[in-house]
Amino acid sequence: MIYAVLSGFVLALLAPALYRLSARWSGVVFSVFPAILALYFLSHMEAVVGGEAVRVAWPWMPAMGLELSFNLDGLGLLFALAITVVGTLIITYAGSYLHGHPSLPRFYLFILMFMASMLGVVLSDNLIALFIFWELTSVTSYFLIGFEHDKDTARAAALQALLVTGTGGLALMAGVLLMGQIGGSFEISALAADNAALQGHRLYPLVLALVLAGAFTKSAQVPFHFWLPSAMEAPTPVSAYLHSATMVKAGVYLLARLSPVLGGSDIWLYVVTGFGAATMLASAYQALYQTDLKKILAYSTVSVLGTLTMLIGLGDKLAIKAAMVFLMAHVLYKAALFLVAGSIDHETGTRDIRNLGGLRKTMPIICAGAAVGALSMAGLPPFFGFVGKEALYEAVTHGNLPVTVIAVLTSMLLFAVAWLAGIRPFSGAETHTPKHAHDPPWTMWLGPVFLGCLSVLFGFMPVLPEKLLSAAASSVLAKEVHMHLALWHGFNALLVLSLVTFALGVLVYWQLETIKRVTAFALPAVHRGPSHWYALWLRFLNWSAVGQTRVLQNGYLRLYLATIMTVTAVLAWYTFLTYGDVTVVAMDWGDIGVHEWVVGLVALVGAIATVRAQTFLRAVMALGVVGYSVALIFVLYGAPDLAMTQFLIETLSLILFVFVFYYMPPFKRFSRRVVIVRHAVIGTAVGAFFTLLVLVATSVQWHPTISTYFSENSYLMGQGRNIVNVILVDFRGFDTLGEITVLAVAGIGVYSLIRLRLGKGRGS
Amino acid sequence: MTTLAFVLLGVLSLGIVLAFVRLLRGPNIPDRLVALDLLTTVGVGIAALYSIAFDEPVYLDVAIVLALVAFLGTVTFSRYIEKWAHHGD
Amino acid sequence: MNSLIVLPILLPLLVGAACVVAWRYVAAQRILTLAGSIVYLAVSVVLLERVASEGIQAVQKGDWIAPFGITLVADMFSAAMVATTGVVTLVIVVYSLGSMDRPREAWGYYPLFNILIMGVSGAFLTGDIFNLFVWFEVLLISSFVLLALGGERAQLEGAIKYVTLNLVASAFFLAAVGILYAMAGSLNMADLSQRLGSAADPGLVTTLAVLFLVAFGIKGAIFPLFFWLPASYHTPPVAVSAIFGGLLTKVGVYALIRVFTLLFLNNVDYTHTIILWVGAITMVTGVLGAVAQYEFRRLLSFHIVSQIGYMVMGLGFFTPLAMAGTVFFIVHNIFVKTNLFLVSGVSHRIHGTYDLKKLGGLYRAHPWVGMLFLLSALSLAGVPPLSGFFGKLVLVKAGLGIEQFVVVAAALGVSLLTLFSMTKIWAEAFWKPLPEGTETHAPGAGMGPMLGGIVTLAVLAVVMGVAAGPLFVLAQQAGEQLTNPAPYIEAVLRVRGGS
Amino acid sequence: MEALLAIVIGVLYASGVYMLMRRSIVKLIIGLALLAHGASLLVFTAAGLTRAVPPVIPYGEKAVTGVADPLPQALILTAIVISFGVQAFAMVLAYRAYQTVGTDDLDDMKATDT
Amino acid sequence: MNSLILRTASRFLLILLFQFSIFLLLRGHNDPGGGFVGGLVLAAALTLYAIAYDVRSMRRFLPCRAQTIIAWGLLAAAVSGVFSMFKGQPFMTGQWTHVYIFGVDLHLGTPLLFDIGVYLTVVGVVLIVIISLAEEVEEDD
Amino acid sequence: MVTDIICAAFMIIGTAFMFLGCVGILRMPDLLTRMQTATKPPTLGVFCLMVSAALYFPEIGVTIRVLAITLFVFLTAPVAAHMIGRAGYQVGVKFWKGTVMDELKDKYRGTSIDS
Amino acid sequence: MTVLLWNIMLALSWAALTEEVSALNLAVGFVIGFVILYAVRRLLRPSRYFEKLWQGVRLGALFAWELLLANLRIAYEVVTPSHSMKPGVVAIPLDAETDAEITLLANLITLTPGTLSLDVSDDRRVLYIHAMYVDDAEELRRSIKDGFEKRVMELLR
Ligand code: NA
Ligand code: NA
Repeated sequence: MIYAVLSGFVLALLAPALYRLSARWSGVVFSVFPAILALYFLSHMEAVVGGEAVRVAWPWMPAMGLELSFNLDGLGLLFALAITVVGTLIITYAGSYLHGHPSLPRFYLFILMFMASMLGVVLSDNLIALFIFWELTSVTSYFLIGFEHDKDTARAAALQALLVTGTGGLALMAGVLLMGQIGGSFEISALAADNAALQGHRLYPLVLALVLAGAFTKSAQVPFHFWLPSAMEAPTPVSAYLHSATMVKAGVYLLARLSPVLGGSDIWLYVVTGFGAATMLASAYQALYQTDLKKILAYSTVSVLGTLTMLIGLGDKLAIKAAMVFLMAHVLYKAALFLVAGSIDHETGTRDIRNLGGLRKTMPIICAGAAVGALSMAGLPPFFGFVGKEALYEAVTHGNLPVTVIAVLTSMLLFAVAWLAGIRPFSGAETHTPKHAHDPPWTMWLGPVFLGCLSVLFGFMPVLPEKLLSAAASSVLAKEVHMHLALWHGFNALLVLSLVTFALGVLVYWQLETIKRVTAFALPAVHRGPSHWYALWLRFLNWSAVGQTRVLQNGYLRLYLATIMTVTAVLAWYTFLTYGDVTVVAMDWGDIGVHEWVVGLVALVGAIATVRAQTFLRAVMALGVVGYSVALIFVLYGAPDLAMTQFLIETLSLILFVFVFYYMPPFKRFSRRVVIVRHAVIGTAVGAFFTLLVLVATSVQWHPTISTYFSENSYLMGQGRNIVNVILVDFRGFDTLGEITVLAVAGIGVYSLIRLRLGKGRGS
Repeated sequence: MTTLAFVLLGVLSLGIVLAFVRLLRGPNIPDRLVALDLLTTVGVGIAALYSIAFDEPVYLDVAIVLALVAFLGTVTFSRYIEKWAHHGD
Repeated sequence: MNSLIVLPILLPLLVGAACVVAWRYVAAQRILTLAGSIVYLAVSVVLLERVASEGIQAVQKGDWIAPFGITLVADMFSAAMVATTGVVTLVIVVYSLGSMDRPREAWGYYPLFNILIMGVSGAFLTGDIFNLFVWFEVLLISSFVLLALGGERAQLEGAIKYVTLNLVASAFFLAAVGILYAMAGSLNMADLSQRLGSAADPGLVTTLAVLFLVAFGIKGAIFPLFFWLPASYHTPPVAVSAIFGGLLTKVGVYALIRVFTLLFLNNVDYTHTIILWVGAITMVTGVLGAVAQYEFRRLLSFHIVSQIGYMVMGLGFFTPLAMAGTVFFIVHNIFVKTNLFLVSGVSHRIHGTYDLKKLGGLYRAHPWVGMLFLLSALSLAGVPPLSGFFGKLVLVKAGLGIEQFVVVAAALGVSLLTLFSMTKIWAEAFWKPLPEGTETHAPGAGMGPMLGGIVTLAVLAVVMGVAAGPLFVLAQQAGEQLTNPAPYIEAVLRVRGGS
Repeated sequence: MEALLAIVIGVLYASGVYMLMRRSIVKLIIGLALLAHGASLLVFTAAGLTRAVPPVIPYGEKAVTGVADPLPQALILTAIVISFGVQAFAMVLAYRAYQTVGTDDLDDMKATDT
Repeated sequence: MNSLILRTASRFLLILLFQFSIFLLLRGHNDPGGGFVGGLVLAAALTLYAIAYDVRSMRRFLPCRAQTIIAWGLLAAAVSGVFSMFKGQPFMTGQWTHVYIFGVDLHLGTPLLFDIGVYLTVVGVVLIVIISLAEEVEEDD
Repeated sequence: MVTDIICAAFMIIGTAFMFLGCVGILRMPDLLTRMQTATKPPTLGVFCLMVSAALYFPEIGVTIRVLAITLFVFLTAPVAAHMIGRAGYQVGVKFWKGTVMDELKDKYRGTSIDS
Repeated sequence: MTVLLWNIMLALSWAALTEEVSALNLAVGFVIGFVILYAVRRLLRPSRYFEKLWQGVRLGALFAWELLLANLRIAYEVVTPSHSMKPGVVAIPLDAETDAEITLLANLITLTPGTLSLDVSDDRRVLYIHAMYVDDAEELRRSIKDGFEKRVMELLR
């Protein structure tokens, strides 16, 4: 199974090369791969349905608890089949839809990679591995959404999707790590087996919030749902794949997968159900206002995702069963409808429903597929969508009234939306479209037709998917469940509810404009709101980034220095005053000889004179005095080598100063008085700290120094009497080696800097 | 002898102060230069006295170096003061 | 054995000096440097293997016993840094062969480069605090010259800030070493670790620690001391930018980690808390800086700051896991950051600009360059399964482990913004159609070596992800060593030189 | 003497820091020089002062005690030479910047930041 | 504009100081002095000469380019440490030997070679800096 | 004993000359007169102090060094003075009001510099 | 010059013989050696060593005398509150020709307090000096030409 998942990545990397071999029929060729995978997963059906989970593992980063462990159970199989089957159809479709597109090879690369990642998500038992694949789906979808990257809107939509799902992903990462940390394992099966530790932990709410943030953003729950409609910038096969069957379902999958681990608590119930309910209604309502075929479908998808979330939030047996059925129904019809939308776009050149009509004559096959999809979506019998809706109603009526009301309202709206998207473009009179439409090649109708057939088949014979869905529900509930699905439940309250729904739905479709007008007041809140926040947030981000950078990285060296020095002074003084001990300082003024006073004071006055010098030469001379005084101090305290070096170096420095600044302009007084005072204060604060430090250091000696060793061994082992020199060339000759290297580089640097002028030459 | 050297060291220190005052007061660059030169010469003297005071002849080596650099510094400054003067033309 | 630890320092010196001898013969300098960097890589890998299998290696320079002579120590952290240096060096040398302009080659590029590597290796390997100062100066002066070499206006302006602020840091560093010696009486870091541990006034040690923090903080470019970095790193030729951005800044971080895991452990609650929060602020300000940029290399430069924040944050967490993550993250970051700069050089080669607004269309015209960029960019942003993800994963886990939620949240936010700015580069330079008026040059000769370097590092970003398991075992070893100085001290103080 | 020198060191650091923050690039370099003086004097003073007894083993003896601490001297020597090299380079850098930019005002050298 | 007096003196001083610098170099291991100081003295003397005459005249004294002097200095210093590695001792372990030339017992060791390396480097560096800068200034005379 | 006395005498005389130079530089009214007092007595002072040191340390090494220093100082001091004087003259440093004559005026016209 | 070497060798031998290596003893050895060499001068090749050394000593003596005298005068000038000097710049025509002659002369003049060599004319014919006591410029010129210049040219020719 590892190979099954990972082979997708390998194939993806080979895709551009393979493309060259297959060119014309590339879609068909590449679709063989998911088809094989679908067969592979089907072959495990029996075992999985029989309650055996297939499990393999490869240690990736054992120290972090990261294993590439795959677990094929009912839920995984359901999703894996959805991914591979729809994937097969989509790739076949894309080969024609994108035929001749220059980036087609890279399309295969990303879509295959996406598919493999998606498989990874739904099959991983290890939370970190799951997260890795999760992130990969976000990233690959970025490239798929931005596939038409010459368009600004495509790039923006791709970024939006990435940022929203990426944010959630990071939350999920934290959540996953906390789960592992608290639960003691990163294996979901292990965590599910012992969820009490996790749910009883004080950080449980945090964990839940983080995980839900991940799931909700990915599955486009209100208020994070805005990215999904924007993502319709993607080419249709991408939308069909990502936004019906796969990517957006990942969030739902995660909730389902983790409900044995995190679910069952009150917070779970209220939060998940609440978000789901809000999402299903709000986005179904938003869908009404759309005119772009794909956007209509997108909002309806969001609505379904909300429904699924809500069901998982309810979390009881009926709800989970309903979720599984509803999920399957949605995969079947939504992928079909997207493909239909793509075909319409491809054939007519527009997706605006206001410009579309009467296509049943020119595109009969597509029309058939669309009709089946739409009717299934509307929840009409005998399609599988009806079974799904029945299951939904059964679950919510066992729940509570508000949920029931919301479910009915949503279904009603979706009924109208389904009509809008799947029936209206084909009905009525033919309209004028940019391109003259006719049925596309078989590769492009295969998908809708195949999926439509499944909708019909499963609708008539719900027993077919029954076992698989039971197994999936069992995985979610972490206990064996069996469900019995039927098209006809008899005449009961649920059927009444369905009939009411249809009636209301017809009413809505009929009075669509009126309803839109009447309820338009609510639109900004749900529609403009979140995406507006996103835009605002981006603008704020940019504004704060630019502002911060302008303030911090302002280009003024003296401000940098002032900042650094202030930080140094404040931090150092604070630390010393807090932790240090000023009583260790012993100042002895009595032992200073006259000559010592003089040398010290000359150095001191020299430094001040340097600062106060009005001309360059004066400053340099005063600096020289400081340097010579330092050398004299070396003389006074037994450092002849040092003194000699200091005298020589100081003089050479002065010479260099004179050489270099020969042509420099005279000193100018640039700074205002207040600035001067400020800088003087900063300087004094730093200087005073060093004074303090020296006083402390001269008063404190924790351990004897190592230098006795040098005095004792300089002659005997170092073969020299001048200990300083023996240290320089032998004991610590390594320092000296580095030091002469510095000198050498400085010399070469000066040479090259003076001679090599690649700029525009002398500016002055 | 050491005591004497110490006393004289004090005297020379006072001399340093005087020369230093000239260095600070100028008024012209050559004046300061003379003061700097004098300071280093006094430094040579201090090195000599110091080596006597502490019975440590190594400071005489320092004196040589000091004499060398004093000369070098003075010459350089003078040369550039002249250059400066001519450059101004 | 003992020659093994010295070679990473000695070899570049010899090659560098030989290059100066061969001043006029650029071809000879190229060959020397290339050969030198190959040998360096081999040596560094052998050293890493040795450290992994035999534990911490130490050698006494000049056979003077510790703590009196200078000790060279290779623990896992050092060895990993040296090996990383080996890889990056070879890559940059190859890249330089294709990209460096002739005048700079003729005016000392190769000697300077070699000496820079010498300084970096010295800093990684030395076990002596003053010797560390010396190596810092070696790498600083080489970097000064490399930065300014060519003398273009932007280079000079950037170099002034770089030089000034780094020299200030050096002055602080030197003062701190002097005070340390005055109070503790030693320079050997292992010895100092023991001496400071039993210091009579821990408060003074803390004060000293803060001084080191400032000194290395400036060199490592942490908030609010980082100004020199974004001001200068985008000004020299791209190979230089790459080695600076990839490798050089990490030396400051290395030093920070070294002293704050070995020397200053007496007031961890205070010092490491400062470090932690400084790290957090650094990564946030750095990434915000990047968000504001529209110039390829400036953007990358600000990201350096941000990622240094990540590393410093790891030090602030200061658990074995965090340190392991930090080491892993640093190595990853060196590869990836270097590579991003190298890619920027390719785009510059093609369109003659680093301005993202003027760039465009690279993905369509050069899809392979795009893919190579992506591997590094996504790795930088911490996208799995590339190297950066694992560094981030470990650090975040470590942070959550000690419940530093705010800092972790900041870290995660930063990684999002990193992704944001990487996609900005991607969208602007690669996806967006080429704007009118931007010229396009034939990449010409030299593109081969350039791409060769980039491919190598991109592959490494993948390999570090795929092989994260075994590599992380090494990082864990480093993390253990960094949080428990005893083996280090023992290796240094027990070992007599000789073989 | 340590007390006096501590103050001298403080003044050197203070004036160095002050000079670094001037707008003239020349003053900047002078500031670096002052800072370097401060640092070497600091290392020298902090380690403790011994009057006039240089760390040289007299002829005829094999070891010596009571001399000035040789190690800080070696360190300072190294540091002095290093800072000479670095400063020489910094000076030339400043000079070239002045030449290229046409002014010694650092406020005119911020094109690389913003 | 050059001073005759200075020129004459500097010629004389150059010889004197060259000798003095070698003296400082060789005795540095036992008395104050050594490679740094010696190198700096020679460099100072050459600088003096360059100021008294001009850089071009000073360069005549150099056997090769200044950067070559630097490079050989570095190499000498580095190589002095390598000898011990062939004996299996750590880098820069001092090797000492007695050499008898003309009946004089010379106590030679790798630290001396190291110091010579230092000497050469220092001389080379100061010279290259002085040459670069002085020529830059002289250009404008 | 005799050596000691001579040594002390030289020491005192040398210091006196040096100090004289220091007083002179402060007291003299213009550059050239300051130089007259500031360059020569101290040179003589160095000489005396060196003699004193040579007498104090009865070692050939010290003697040689003393000779070297003396030679060096006597060679360089006048050159340095000459250089400063010339520079001062060329940059047009003002003469003391009591100056009686200037026969060098024709060679240079003094250029005033900012000091 | 060989004779000078001989003389130095003799001085060193003297120091070795007397087992006292000090400045004073070396000077004594030098004088003794000089006497010996002077005595055996016929055995040596013709040399102007003795003449030159004599001239050198005379120049040295003259210089020392002038030095002392002038220093005292300056000391007086410095310690007394009023200025009695009459400074001025005087041109001195040169007979000295070579670099060494001119330099030595100029340096001797400078070392002597009260006078300071300022510059040499471009044609090397005139030496400009600053003097502190220019009572009579001609007198000053004459004293220098008859004093230092004559002795210097004697010694160096
Ligand atoms: Na102390
Ligand atoms: Na050293």
